[in-house]
Amino acid sequence: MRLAIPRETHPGEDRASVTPDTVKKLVRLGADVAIESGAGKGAGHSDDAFREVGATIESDRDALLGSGDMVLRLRKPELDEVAKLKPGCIHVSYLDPFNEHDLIREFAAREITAISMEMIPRSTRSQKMDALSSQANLAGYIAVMLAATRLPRIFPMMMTPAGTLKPAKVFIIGAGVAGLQAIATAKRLGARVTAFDTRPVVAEQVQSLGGKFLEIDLGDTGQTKDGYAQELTPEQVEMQRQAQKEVIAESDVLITTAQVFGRKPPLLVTRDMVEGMAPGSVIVDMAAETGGNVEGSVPNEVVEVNGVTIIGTGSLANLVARDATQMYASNMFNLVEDTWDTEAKQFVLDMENDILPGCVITHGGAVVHPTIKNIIEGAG
Amino acid sequence: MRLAIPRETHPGEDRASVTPDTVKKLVRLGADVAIESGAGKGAGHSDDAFREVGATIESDRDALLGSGDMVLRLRKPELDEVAKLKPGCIHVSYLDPFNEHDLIREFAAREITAISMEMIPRSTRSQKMDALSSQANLAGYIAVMLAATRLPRIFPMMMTPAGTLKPAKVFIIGAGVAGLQAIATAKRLGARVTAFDTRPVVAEQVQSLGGKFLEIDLGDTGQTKDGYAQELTPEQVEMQRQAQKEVIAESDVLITTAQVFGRKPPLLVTRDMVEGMAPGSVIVDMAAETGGNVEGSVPNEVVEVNGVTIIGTGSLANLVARDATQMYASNMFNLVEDTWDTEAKQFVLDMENDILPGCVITHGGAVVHPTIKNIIEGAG
Amino acid sequence: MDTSVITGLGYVVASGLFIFGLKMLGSPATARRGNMVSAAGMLVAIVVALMDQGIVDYTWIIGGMVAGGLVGAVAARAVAMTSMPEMVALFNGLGGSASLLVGWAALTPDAATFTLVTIVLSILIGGVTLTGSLIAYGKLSEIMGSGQIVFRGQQIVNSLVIIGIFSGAVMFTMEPTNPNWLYMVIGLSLVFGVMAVIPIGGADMPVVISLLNSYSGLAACAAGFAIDNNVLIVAGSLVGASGIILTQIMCKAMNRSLTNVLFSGFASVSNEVTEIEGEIKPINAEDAYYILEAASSVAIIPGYGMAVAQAQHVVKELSNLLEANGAEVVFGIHPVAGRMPGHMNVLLAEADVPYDQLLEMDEINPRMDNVDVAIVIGANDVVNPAAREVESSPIYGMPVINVADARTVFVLKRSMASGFAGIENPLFYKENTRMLFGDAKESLGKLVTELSS
Amino acid sequence: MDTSVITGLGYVVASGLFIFGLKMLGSPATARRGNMVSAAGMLVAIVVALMDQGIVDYTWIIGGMVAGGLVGAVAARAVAMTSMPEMVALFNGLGGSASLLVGWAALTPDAATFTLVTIVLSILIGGVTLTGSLIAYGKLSEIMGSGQIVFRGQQIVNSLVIIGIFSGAVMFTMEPTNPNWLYMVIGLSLVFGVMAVIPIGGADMPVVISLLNSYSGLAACAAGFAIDNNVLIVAGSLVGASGIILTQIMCKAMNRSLTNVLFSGFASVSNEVTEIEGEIKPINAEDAYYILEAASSVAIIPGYGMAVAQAQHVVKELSNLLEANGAEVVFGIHPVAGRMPGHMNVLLAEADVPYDQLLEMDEINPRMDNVDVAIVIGANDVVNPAAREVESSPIYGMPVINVADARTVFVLKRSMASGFAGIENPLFYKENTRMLFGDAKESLGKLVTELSS
Amino acid sequence: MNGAEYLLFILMLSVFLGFELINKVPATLHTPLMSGANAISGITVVGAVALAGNGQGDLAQWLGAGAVALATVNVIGGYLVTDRMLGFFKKRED
Amino acid sequence: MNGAEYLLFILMLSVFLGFELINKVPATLHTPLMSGANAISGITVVGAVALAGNGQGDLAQWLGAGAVALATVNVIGGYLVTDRMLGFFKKRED
Ligand SMILES: NC(=O)c1ccc[n+]([C@@H]2O[C@H](COP(=O)([O-])OP(=O)(O)OC[C@H]3O[C@@H](n4cnc5c(N)ncnc54)[C@H](OP(=O)(O)O)[C@@H]3O)[C@@H](O)[C@H]2O)c1
Ligand SMILES: NC(=O)c1ccc[n+]([C@@H]2O[C@H](COP(=O)([O-])OP(=O)(O)OC[C@H]3O[C@@H](n4cnc5c(N)ncnc54)[C@H](OP(=O)(O)O)[C@@H]3O)[C@@H](O)[C@H]2O)c1
Ligand SMILES: NC(=O)c1ccc[n+]([C@@H]2O[C@H](COP(=O)([O-])OP(=O)(O)OC[C@H]3O[C@@H](n4cnc5c(N)ncnc54)[C@H](O)[C@@H]3O)[C@@H](O)[C@H]2O)c1
Ligand SMILES: NC(=O)c1ccc[n+]([C@@H]2O[C@H](COP(=O)([O-])OP(=O)(O)OC[C@H]3O[C@@H](n4cnc5c(N)ncnc54)[C@H](O)[C@@H]3O)[C@@H](O)[C@H]2O)c1
Repeated sequence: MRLAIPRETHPGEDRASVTPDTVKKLVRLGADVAIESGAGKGAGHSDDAFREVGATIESDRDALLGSGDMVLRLRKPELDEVAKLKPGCIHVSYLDPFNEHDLIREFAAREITAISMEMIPRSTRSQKMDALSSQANLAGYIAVMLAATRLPRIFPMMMTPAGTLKPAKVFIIGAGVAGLQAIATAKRLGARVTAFDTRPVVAEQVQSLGGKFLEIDLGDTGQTKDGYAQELTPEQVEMQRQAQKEVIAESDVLITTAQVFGRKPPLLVTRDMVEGMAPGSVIVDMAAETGGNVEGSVPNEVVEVNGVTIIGTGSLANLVARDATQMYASNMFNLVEDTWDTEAKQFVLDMENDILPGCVITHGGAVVHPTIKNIIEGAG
Repeated sequence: MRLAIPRETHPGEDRASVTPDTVKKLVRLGADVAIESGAGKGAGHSDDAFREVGATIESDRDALLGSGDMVLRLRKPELDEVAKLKPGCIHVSYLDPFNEHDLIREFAAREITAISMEMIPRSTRSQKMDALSSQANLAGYIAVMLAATRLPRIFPMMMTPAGTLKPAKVFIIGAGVAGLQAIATAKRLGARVTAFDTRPVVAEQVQSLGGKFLEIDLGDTGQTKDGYAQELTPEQVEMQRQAQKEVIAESDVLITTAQVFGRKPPLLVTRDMVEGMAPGSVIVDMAAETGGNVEGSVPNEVVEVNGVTIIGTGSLANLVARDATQMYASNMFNLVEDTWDTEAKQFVLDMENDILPGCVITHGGAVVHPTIKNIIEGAG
Repeated sequence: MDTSVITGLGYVVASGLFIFGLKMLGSPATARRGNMVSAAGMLVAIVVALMDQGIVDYTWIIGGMVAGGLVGAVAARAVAMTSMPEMVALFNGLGGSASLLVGWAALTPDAATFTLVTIVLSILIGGVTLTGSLIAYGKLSEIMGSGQIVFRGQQIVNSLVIIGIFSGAVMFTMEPTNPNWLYMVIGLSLVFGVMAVIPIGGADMPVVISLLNSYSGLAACAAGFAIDNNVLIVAGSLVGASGIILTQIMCKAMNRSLTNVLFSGFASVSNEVTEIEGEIKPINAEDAYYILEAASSVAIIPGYGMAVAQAQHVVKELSNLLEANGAEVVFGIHPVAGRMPGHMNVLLAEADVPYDQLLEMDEINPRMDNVDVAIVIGANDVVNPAAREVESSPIYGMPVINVADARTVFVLKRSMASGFAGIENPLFYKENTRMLFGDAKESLGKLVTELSS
Repeated sequence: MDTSVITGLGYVVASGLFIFGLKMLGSPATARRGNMVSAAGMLVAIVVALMDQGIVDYTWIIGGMVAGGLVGAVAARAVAMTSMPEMVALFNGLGGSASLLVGWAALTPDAATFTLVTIVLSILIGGVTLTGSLIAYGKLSEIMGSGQIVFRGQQIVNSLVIIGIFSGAVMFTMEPTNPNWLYMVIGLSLVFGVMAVIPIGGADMPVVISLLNSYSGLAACAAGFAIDNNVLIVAGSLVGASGIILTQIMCKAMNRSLTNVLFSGFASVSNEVTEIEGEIKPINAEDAYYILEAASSVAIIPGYGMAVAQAQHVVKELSNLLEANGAEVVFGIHPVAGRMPGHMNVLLAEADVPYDQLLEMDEINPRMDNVDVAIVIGANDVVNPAAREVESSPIYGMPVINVADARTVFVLKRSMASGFAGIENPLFYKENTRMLFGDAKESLGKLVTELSS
Repeated sequence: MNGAEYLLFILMLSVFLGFELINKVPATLHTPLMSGANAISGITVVGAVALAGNGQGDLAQWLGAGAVALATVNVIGGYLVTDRMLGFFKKRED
Repeated sequence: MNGAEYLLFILMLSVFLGFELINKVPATLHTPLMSGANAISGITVVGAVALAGNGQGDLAQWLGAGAVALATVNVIGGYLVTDRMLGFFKKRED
């Protein structure tokens, strides 16, 4: 079975979907791995490094795409690239299936089996392939670094001959994977950390990292079976805003990570709340790319509102591309290996399995994932 | 006695030499404090905040400079500004007296008493006024933040479902005030930290922060009575380079802080050593402004050599301007208060004191500091 | 001062030395000197005894002592280090037989009932000690097979022996002049010693020896009552009491109850007790301490519960103490332990656990066989053997840390509640698992206290 | 069974209950029940005693018991919490007097010498206990001044009294029928009790009461020998032994030696001992433990040495244990402690010391007066009082943490070496400073072990 | 061996035991412990009872009766005071 | 009170004391402790000596002589073996 790994073409993207380490393991499984020249460059892996572990390097991208029985990549493909894929092949990448309806339809039309990395279920067993988690984790760390670099103060407390510097106050909204890592990192640096999340189970998790949990009574909230948050009612969002207002005003750093799976993230920090912060404070809006938790945040840009710096993040994990690549590549490998048939040297699309049915979007010419199917058909 | 505080005019300088807090205390001592409008802006203090605690705000800079019996500032003045000062007044700021001979001569010529903050002795009692320490301390912290943000990896170890990320290796050359804080900060973030310094007493200090000390036998090194390092012989520098080569090649982050008081810092990391590092590695050269420990570093700029990022720092403490201002302002206040006569409401230039003789450069029309006098006279 | 006062004082001194000696034996630093102090006590006691005015003829005494001393010294010197336990068993048996003989010799026609009772006791206990110790010796030195010897009807035989001993003893106190009752008691005691020890397996012999040691103390004590000698009573009851406690401690260290040790042999033949598989076995900190204390290789497996309890610092402390106690300690970090990637890393780094001590799952699993104690601290899903064993489990196929391969597993959690995945954990029901219930920080705190005192 | 057997067994049971009771009194969780167990033992002993066949007339017994019981109950209920110590002293004196009376009553014309000796002892110890306790009561309840009462020639008077007691006692044993010797011993014992306690200051009274309590036990023990009663001996010697040890412990907690407590009064009048000012007083971990254990407010002052020893984790642990023991613990951070700004902050944050517990120098100095123990951990320059006291010192005028204002100061360092500034530190020579030499981590480890066991 | 020597034995054992029991008691319990031990020292009442009840109206009986009264004060008062102290102690703990 | 009761007292005290002494001994010392206690149980030799020396040539003397020999083996052997064990132990510690 031939695995094709094209170079990521998205501007600024440094990550890749393989490392020499994982390619070596794939080759050991019996796969025939072809990699586009330069695919590993951004993450610090040369073509030679891949060649050494048994991959073939291909410089003709179209030929590569057309030859792979299975294509492993990170970003979703351009719409026109789908046509270049070998019909019937398996294509694994982020897909954003809730929004990219055309792309999904195209996959179905070309009879390509599209696996969406966003849709990997959140079960204990599937964690090893869960790229959302692995990347969010790194993003949480780097978000704190960005904030620390921008803040005109230091995070830790210091009692020095020139007076005592108080520890910075960091407030984190949304304590999922990224939020928890942000809490841990800010704590490590010595900040006083407070966090909030709508899912009640999170309080304990925040405390387990030494953070303080802000108690807000929003009435009925909760989480889905995959551990994602339920969307709040507009009243609840308003309640939350009011309750957070004071904490935000007192904070030096605010990091927002609130997401609702499959929907636009809630707008939790309004302009007046931003203005309520002291000049020099820093906000990192980790939901900026999909709509933003903070009013006025711009994805991939740093803006200043009333002396407050708002960092609207795009793909933060890309800032630590080497580690991010290592993790994403492991996720890929684990996915391939999980149902790999060593005798036949083939990936088996086992739809009885506990993971694949959740993340295979199109197969055999049709959209097979029920939720996505509903949405796309609903959207007409 | 009138204390005049002009705005810092150096481009990009956000720090100031007072905060509302220290002004309040100065006023309580009986001083008449005049501040140039906008002096606190970069550090987040408005004119109003100063007015509230009893200072007068002056918008005419020249009038302000001409009226102060004592001028407190951070950066050295432009040469032409010395003429605007009230003759016989006391001027406190960084002065770089080893290099700024014209400036010193001008001070002497105008009969101004110039106090150099660089020359505050390194005694236990004088630590509260020691601005070199207070600013270096913050610089050490922020240097690590810069490196962490630039490195395409994370600092801490993480054992995750997508594999284990090894902790980053950080090597710090020069474990003075800045170096030690850098060690502490990198350790906090979870990195493996190694450090080297020529002063033998430092080994214990490095270990006291959980870092590893690299043992290199350079023969006779040592330190001055003020705790500064002695300059190495060219042979010793070569020995040091060779011994560090391997550690540098293995490190993800290299931070250099080596300084020799009153001299150009030693060049410790040559171009081939930089090239020996893995692409993606980061170097922070904290000595860049005075000449650099690293070949190819450019002050205030980030350059890339062979995939290695070299951050040539200028005034790093400026990046955390608010805290840096708080500390510098405390240093100023402590200096003023130390020999303040509350009855006469005057600063007393007590040359019998254990601190002032070390840092007063010019007085009564002459260069009084022996070392500086020698240098300037020597330089003709 | 007449000799009787000297004798009395001498015995008091000797007893004091025994007490001191035992106390010193309890601490490694003083143990060896403690043994000498105790030996000095013995010397004092013997010298005082030799001054007894009732002694008119030293021949037999000296003969006996020289012979016994020589045998003892030679045996003690010659024995190989590895055979010391059986040598102790042998010595112990001889001590028991001495009590038997003394009790017997103390028999006078005009003895009071109380004295007769004590004579019977010293003979009975001495006899059981003698043969029991000999069997233990045989099993340990592999002169006889070390397996459990059981046969059908064993319990009936035993019951008969016990009834026989009891009636013989009663008859003897009533008719002390009829030697047959005495012989009957002696004989049956010897038989009973054999019967009691043969069904016990060789591995449990140290516990048996410790118990018999306690008996030989009691025998000496009984002999003391019989001949009205204080020093025998004090020394004998000290040995008796400390022996019993030591036996308990050893049982705990072996993770068995004393009844279980003594009667497991019967159980397997009578088939009356069916092994209830999958029973929860709670343990308290003190008992856990005894096991940990004896462990030379410990693996710590932290999970989300350690984070919730914020127990990282005390975990580190425990690991330091275990290392100070000579154990090798490693941490096994499962990749999904906790609630965020690297959760355990942050906390353990905070507590200063060196990176080298952290092993990934793949590194620790092959070593688990050699681990004496695996301490699972607030982990659940990541040590769930269902992932290997139960095909229907939602986590089937996920690699987990195989703690059950360790000799003993401690699980520290607050209840039987399930973890994140919400599934039952068969680990908690395994034969070698002990549940230490309570908040992890508190439980660990108790262990630390035990270990550091 | 005849009553004598019941009596014997009853006494054994009662003694056992006393032992259990005392053991339980040693742990906060069981103390109250322990007291009841001990009371139950007393009940058993009294009931058994009342069954004695020698008793022919219960009138006086019942009269005495009712009267005594009423007085005791009323006094115990009425006394204010704060006056309990003096009440204990009073009770103790009465117990001593009872032993005196029993010893006296046990006197029969045909008594053996041994009995006579024990009679004299019970009278002597009982008498000293009686008057000593009364004086202690008087001092504590402020019926008399609580100061040390000393006068010239006191030692001569004391010597005479002792010689008198001794000769009286000897004469008595030789001439038991002459009551004058007896009266002489009684009278002089009472005098001696007074003489022994008056020179001791009110603050040391708790130690004295504890000692007298031990004496009253010994008096009971002596009375037991006199009337040949085991339970008196066992209970009396238990009280005697535990009292002595308790006295030692209390002395340590007060940082005094027993001799110092008992004879310091004499010393000050005889002027023989001159106070050597500025002496280094080392202390070991165990003694430090006793002081810490009794402290209710502790300030920890870390310095560079804590960092060198990497002792931050064990410092945190110590602070936890002290808090668990009911003490309030704060950290005083001097701005230049360590070798870089914020050095202590990094380390203490790593060890999870909450920010609120860290006090700046200006916050902690005013509170230092109320601190029981200030623990200086590897700090030197930053606690150097020369900065306040010695004008010529290079650090004169620098604000330092005024640890010497605390009641007791422990300095943990390895040697007498100076710190960064290279100057001598007079703190180490202060009256209330104790040097705990050794690596800070190790020293703290020992303290933690002591505190957690 | 005579009675006195038995008694010596008992004394020695009791002293050892007393030592082992009291060896490590927390400071908070010092006072109640002292008070509790003091109550035990009222054991003299047991000896006094026999004397007070000898029915001979002699000096010994009078002395014995006095001893009974005094020792009873010690016993009853001692246990009650100890109990009160420990009661306070308990409350503080909660 | 008769002798037996004294002895009961002694027994009780010894048992308590034995308990307090052994209560917390580290596992490494279990075997030497057992062995050392075993040596003490050879104390029977003291009782046997009196019997073996009664000089009457009766059964008691014979039994006593046997008991002396056996108990002496226990005493001498026991102390020596214990000492050897502790010696090894010491060496391992270093
Ligand atoms: N690592 C990640 O990135 C991540 C993210 C999300 C989810 N997860 C999931 O989380 C799970 C992690 O497994 P795990 O074994 O670490 O944890 P777990 O399976 O959730 O079990 C934790 C156990 O700790 C016990 N516990 C909680 N608080 C305690 C306390 N104070 N003292 C003592 N015990 C306490 C609980 O039992 P009691 O209540 O009886 O005490 C619970 O059974 C996996 O299922 C994983 O998939 C992981
Ligand atoms: N904070 C800063 O930024 C900074 C920077 C540079 C210099 N300084 C100077 O450093 C000093 C700081 O004062 P300080 O009181 O913290 O420290 P210090 O005066 O230097 O004293 C530290 C003491 O710790 C003891 N010590 C060292 N290792 C130890 C160990 N392992 N265990 C126990 N004790 C140990 C040493 O005594 P033994 O050898 O007898 O054990 C020493 O006397 C000041 O003079 C300050 O001016 C501070
Ligand atoms: N089983 C597994 O192994 C596994 C793996 C990864 C994640 N998870 C679970 O999934 C959860 C969510 O993961 P995620 O980080 O990808 O979530 P996410 O990125 O979808 O959302 C981030 C966080 O924002 C929170 N949020 C949503 N609305 C909010 C609001 N109005 N205010 C504040 N917070 C709000 C969510 O609760 C979530 O914690 C994790 O916490 C974890 O428990 C489980
Ligand atoms: N007494 C006080 O209170 C006080 C206050 C501040 C600093 N100090 C002392 O002064 C020392 C120096 O302070 P600094 O940070 O301002 O020094 P610095 O900025 O002059 O130099 C930085 C470090 O570089 C080191 N260095 C010089 N040449 C080197 C080489 N070839 N290789 C490696 N390292 C080299 C120096 O030893 C020094 O540690 C401090 O460490 C401290 O001990 C004392």
